[in-house]
Amino acid sequence: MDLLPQLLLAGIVIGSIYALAALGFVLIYKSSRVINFAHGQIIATGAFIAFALTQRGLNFWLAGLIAMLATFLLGMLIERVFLRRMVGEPIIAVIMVTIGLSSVIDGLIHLTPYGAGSFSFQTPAVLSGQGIEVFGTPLSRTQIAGVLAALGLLGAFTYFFNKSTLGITMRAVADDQMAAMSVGTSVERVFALAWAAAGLTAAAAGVILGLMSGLTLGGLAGIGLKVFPVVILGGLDSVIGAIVGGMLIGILENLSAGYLDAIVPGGGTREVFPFIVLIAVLLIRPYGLFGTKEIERV
Amino acid sequence: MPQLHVENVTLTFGGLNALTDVSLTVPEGEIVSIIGPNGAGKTSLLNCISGFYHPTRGRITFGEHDLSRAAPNVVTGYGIARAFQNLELFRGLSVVENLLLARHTHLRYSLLDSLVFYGRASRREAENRAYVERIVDFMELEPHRTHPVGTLSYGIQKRVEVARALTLAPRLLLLDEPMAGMNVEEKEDMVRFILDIQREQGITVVLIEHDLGVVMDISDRVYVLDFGQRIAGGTPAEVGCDPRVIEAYTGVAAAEAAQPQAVGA
Amino acid sequence: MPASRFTQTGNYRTRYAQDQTIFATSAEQLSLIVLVLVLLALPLLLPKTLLRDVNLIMIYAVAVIGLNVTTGYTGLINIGQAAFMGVGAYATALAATRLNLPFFVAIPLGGVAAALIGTFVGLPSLRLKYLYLAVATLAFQIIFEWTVGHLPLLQQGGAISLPAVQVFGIRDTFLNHNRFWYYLILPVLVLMALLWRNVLRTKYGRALIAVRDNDRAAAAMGIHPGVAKLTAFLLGSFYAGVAGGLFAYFQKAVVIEDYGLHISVQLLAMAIVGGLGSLPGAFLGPLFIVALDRGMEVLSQWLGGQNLFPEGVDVATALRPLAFGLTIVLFLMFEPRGLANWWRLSRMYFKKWPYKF
Amino acid sequence: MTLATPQPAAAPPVTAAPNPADLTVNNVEVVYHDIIQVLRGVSLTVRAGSVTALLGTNGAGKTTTLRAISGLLKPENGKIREGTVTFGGRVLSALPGSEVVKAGVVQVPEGRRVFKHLSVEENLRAGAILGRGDWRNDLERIYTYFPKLRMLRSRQAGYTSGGEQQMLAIGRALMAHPKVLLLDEPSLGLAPLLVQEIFANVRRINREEGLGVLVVEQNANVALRNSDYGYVMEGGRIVLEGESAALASNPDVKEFYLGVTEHGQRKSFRDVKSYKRRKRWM
Amino acid sequence: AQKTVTLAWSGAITGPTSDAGASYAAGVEDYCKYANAQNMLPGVRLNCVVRDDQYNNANTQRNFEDFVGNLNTPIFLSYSTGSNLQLKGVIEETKVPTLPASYHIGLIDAPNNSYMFLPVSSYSENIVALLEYVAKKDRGAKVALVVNPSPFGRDPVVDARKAADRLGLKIVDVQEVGGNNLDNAAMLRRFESQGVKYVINQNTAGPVANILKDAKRLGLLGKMQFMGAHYTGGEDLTKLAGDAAENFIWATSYYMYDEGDRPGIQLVKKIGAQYGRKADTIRSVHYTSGMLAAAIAVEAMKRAKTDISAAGLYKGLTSMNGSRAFNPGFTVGPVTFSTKDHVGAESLRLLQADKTGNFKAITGGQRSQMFQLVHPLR
Ligand SMILES: Nc1ncnc2c1ncn2[C@@H]1O[C@H](COP(=O)(O)OP(=O)(O)OP(=O)(O)O)[C@@H](O)[C@H]1O
Ligand SMILES: Nc1ncnc2c1ncn2[C@@H]1O[C@H](COP(=O)(O)OP(=O)(O)OP(=O)(O)O)[C@@H](O)[C@H]1O
Ligand SMILES: CC(C)C[C@H](N)C(=O)O
Ligand SMILES: [Mg+2]
Ligand SMILES: [Mg+2]
Repeated sequence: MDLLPQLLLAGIVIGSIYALAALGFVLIYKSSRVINFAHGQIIATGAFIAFALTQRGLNFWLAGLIAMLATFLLGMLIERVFLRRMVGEPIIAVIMVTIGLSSVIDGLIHLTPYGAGSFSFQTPAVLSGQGIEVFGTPLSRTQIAGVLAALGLLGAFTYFFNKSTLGITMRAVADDQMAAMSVGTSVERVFALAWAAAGLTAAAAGVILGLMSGLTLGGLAGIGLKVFPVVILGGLDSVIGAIVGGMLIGILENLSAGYLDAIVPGGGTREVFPFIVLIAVLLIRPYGLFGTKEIERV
Repeated sequence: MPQLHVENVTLTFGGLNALTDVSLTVPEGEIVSIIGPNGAGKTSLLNCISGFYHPTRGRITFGEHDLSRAAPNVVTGYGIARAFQNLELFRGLSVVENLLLARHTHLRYSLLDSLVFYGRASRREAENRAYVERIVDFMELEPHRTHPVGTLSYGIQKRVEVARALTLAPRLLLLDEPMAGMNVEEKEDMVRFILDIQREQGITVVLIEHDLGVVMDISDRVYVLDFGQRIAGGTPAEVGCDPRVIEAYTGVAAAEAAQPQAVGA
Repeated sequence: MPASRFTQTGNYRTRYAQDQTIFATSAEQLSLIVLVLVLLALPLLLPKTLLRDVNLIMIYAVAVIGLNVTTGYTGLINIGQAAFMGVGAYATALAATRLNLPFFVAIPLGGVAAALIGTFVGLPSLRLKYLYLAVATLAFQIIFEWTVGHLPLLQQGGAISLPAVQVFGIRDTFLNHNRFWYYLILPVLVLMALLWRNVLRTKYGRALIAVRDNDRAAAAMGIHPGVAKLTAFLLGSFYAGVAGGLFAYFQKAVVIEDYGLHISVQLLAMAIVGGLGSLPGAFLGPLFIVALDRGMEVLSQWLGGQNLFPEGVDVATALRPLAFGLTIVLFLMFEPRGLANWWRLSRMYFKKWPYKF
Repeated sequence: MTLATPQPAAAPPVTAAPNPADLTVNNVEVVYHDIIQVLRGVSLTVRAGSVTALLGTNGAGKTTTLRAISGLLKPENGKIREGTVTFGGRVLSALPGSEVVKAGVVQVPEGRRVFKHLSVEENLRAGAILGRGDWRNDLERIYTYFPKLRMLRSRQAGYTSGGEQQMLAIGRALMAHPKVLLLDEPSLGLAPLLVQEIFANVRRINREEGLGVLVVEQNANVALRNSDYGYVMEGGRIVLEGESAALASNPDVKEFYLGVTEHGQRKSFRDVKSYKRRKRWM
Repeated sequence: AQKTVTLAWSGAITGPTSDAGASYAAGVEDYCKYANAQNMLPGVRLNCVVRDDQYNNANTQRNFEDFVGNLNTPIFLSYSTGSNLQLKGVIEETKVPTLPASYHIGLIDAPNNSYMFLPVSSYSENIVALLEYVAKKDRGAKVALVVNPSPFGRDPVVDARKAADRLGLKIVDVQEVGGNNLDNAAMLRRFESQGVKYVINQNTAGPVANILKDAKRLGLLGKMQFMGAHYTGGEDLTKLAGDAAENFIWATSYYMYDEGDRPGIQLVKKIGAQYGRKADTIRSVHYTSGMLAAAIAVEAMKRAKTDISAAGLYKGLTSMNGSRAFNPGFTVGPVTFSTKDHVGAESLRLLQADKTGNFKAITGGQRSQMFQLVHPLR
């Protein structure tokens, strides 16, 4: 069996999860230039809410939906309570607030029975059946569902940002908050919306991740960091970039695991190889593959 | 003698020609103005001279230095200073700190001196400070000395721009619309500064300005750009009557524009 | 003749050199002397575990000054400062164990090694900006950890023990460890802080700030932005390297976990909470974060012992990250310019003292 | 007309029974960072459907006045400490910026501030966030005022020229269907022809849509020619006001804002021999 | 008058590996309290301290200094590989016997190894025992090692290679897989193409679970046998991997929760219930491990009698052999220590997960013969 197509396929599967996780990052960055280091924790929150609901006997899909709604509200709440005051403050202070928030959410999850230990979803019947085989690689239904959900959400947001007035306004806010206010945009509301939408996608990512690799706080929250190279590679403010960046990182990881690890003693090259490629790409395209170039005219 | 020569400069941005085959000369000690409609390429030309853009074709020289490929900090080292059109100040720093920064190339001591500080670095810094305060006095910025530049009004910020360029002690000063956003009285002040700079310190000045009154009054020579091309050049009187200039730029003859207009509803 | 030797109010400065002084009035000089005395006596006053925290704070302060150089003053976000510390620590360990160099050579050597690598890592800053640069430092952090894990020379991240140090016939033992190192770390910290303070008063320091605020304008001032950024990386990682060397000796062995990403994040938290781009902030930040952590530990221990909460709700465990995060968040929400701003305000107050306005 | 203090009585249209459709600024004081006082009791009126000019030296507080009206002080750490702004029977001074826009007052900021990374058309659409009317029709409306923008519709706004950006900024503000437009130095950095064109357009929109305009200007010449009423500001106070034509013939305005001598001659900049003591009204 | 003696543990209750650490801490704490309640040490009241170091070595050192320097703890219950490696020198200097939760063989290797005692068999011994099992079933088989990217994970590689050589097995690949690897298809496919039949893991449960799930999806579970050392298996694994854990073979010295007939497990259940622990915590093998460490410490104190000091406990510990071996019943064999022998319960069993995720013993308790050859101690 040929290794290459399998590696590519596996890369795409995992990459679309990265992309979905990255989407929330991009949403927030696109409207407020804030890097949200608590994103992984919001993903975990979404996953655990869904899990807790299924534990109480709720249907998996319903639980997922409620979890998305909950993180939607959570995102809004975070913006409202913590970030609204930070408008206009140095961006690095705002970023640090999100790092603080990640700690807070960690603590809150520790107040529930899910802080320590590991759990896994009862896979719903539709997803547990026989998967399909592509290029001789079996893909589970969970994986297929993950890819589809990721692409669907990503597509919807691409359309939103390019075609709807609200989407355009969100980009405008990122460009120049004061000017956006001058035409009547409620910057606060835009931020709240961005955070809420990010929360929603986070829960989706969390549930899919939970299905695929189980639920531990560390594992789910850790994805927040993984997503950083993805968005940088794709370009921080680009939804398309998140997709392409996610896929590329996924593929690079798999290629290095498939080929490089065989050569490098000890292996584990997947941890570093994507970063090396990433730096190389950035040196040629300093704003990532699809990121908007800062307009600098003197 | 350092003269600025711009020879057949063309500048393209992905298909769009910002400058096409522009040539001009700035003799030492003169005030040379560049005028032209918005988007004509005036700022782009300054960018080429000061190293922020590099001409796609053509050559720019200043005395024996070739500027065509030089980086901005190198150009500054040759004695060319610039005040920006869209305010490129260090917004978080005070007026004095902004000016101190302009002395960078004039301060000669090593990183090691700097770590030790006492001795050479300390002496140089004190002298430096005295120099900067003289400029503050000259440009009448005393009331704003310690204010963060970002909080100053637009007009004052423009003045700080000019002051900072002057602090570089250049041989050639490039001023990009230094009088934008000023009323007549303030423009008169700025004109005084420019004339003093030129006459007393012998600094050559290149001025971009939309107020034709000012341009016609104080320039030794005027060049006109339109759509990236030089359409006229010469003494103010010659240029002011050039029909192409009138059509492209003022809509009325410059000589007329220089006259007060009948004011009324 | 000054109007008063103890307050600034009413004293006019007649020479620009006077503006360069750090400690202007007798009151400030006096408080400096008192401070020095207190600092020298501190190990005799503090219980041992607290002294250990003080040492830790001081080592982190050295690293945080360095982080402030790159991130605070030059605006180059650096999420790999712990890795630079690690470079210093490993270089120091190798120098001490393989080359048998004494600590006062090995530690600066660690600084130099980190500075070299730091400058190399800084190279992308010539092209990358802002968060895109941040990822280069993150990449370095990850590559560093990976590389150490693959190098037998470095025990693949396992422990490299450092030899016990001896100064003036006094040996570093378990019992005097914290005092011993206190008197070594303190002068290093003071020296490093002074050096940076000096740089800040001169063109090299200003150039960094200029590049942060507006690198195009900086270029127009004749500053080479690239050189300035690399200088920042060089200095910043030198400080990290020295901190790493100190940390290696202080911890007695170099282990990779001490230089992981979470430490980089913690250093960043210290720098920001202290106040980016401020020297007092570089002391206050580590002090605050370490003290907070200790406070939370005590509190969660206490709460854990109270059996106040139902089984399954692990309050003691939750409390630490919760309170830690919340404090940082609230702090930044209400004082985004960091602790240094409080410091500045109180100094201003004393400058004008006894007048209010 | 004499100087020294504003003379309300001298301007009958303003003192006439206040029209609720007027925008009135009433004795407003503004401080930045809680300590820097910039406006020291500013009162002015923008009559419905008229163009009003606000002149003044650098740092006088013109921009601050506009911010106080449009609710954009907060992002700059500024506060209205005293006084009110009312429009259409509503007190604007307590509202956040977005509500002020809803009430029908829109500011075109100093230095244009277009959304650099958005296309020209996207800039206009961002102006339609309040959803008044169909944005498609509004686009057409703007394009008829500024045909140049139609040509540039897909160009990134950051790469358009100064004049184009100014048109765009005005067009963007018009997308919100304002009743009063606040313009901050629209002529800034524009070539003479364009200044004429912009003002002609402002006049036209003012006429066709009955739009009230408050324009801050340094180019007093153009401003007074294209306005109905004018104010002069110094050091955070209104020091002079009157019908535009009358203002233009005021000797001080002539000297300091229009640059003409007593004899109606434009004096040459080259002849400004010594520094002038700036005229103060305070 | 009662004497108060501090029994102190420092480990990760939060932070990395806290899933294991939290249960371990609970085990230590509960046993300590139980010892007080039972008055196991007449005239002595134990001051039970479990302190979170968040898997941060600087914190561990600080805790150590506090425990030993201020609280006069006579024995140190510790946790992670890294912190113990770092502390070896200080432990040697202070002569405080130490019982880590990390069963890293390097801890009891020279130098500075006089006071380190592993409560149970080392990771390396676990792995070698697994190799012996493979060799017995399938001589000449190809084996891959998958280890955690840390000293903890890399520790057994050298011994495993030596053992494989002697056992006639081929280690065709050694790979590092950490916690944030979400997809192992590439690695598994490569193993497949290399003809690997056995995959032996030295890791924590999370990464192993991910590997198992990928293997199941790729249909490799029947073709490859997955196995692992102490920290790979147990409840954690089945919880994470679900049915993909089926047939996983696990090497450990501990008894399982299901083996209710064992006195040690009965004690675990009793104490767990007494102190109101969650079912999950009690089921966890780490809870048992924590108890074992505390039990050994208490036993050493008992044997030290009036001399409850580091030196006394060292004597107490090293007296645990022969007829005086200590057998609290948590492990398959008794805990034996001497000045030469620093591994407590050396005996271990291999267990295999059934359909429901319960691990059932497939061997009896035994030592690995080969391990003593490839890694002679002292
Ligand atoms: N970095 C750039 N990328 C793309 N186009 C550019 C860039 N810089 C300038 N341009 C284009 O070049 C042309 C000339 O611009 P420039 O700023 O030189 O005009 P100008 O004469 O200074 O106008 P103004 O009087 O409005 O300042 C414009 O069409 C502008 O959009
Ligand atoms: N954000 C701010 N913080 C502090 N002071 C400010 C701030 N904005 C403006 N000021 C101060 O308020 C005063 C008035 O500024 P304003 O911008 O309103 O002047 P202006 O009349 O618009 O001047 P210009 O014609 O130069 O634009 C100035 O002294 C300025 O320094
Ligand atoms: C839970 C542990 C003690 C194992 C751990 N991963 C270690 O550092 O060795
Ligand atoms: Mg220009
Ligand atoms: Mg203004």
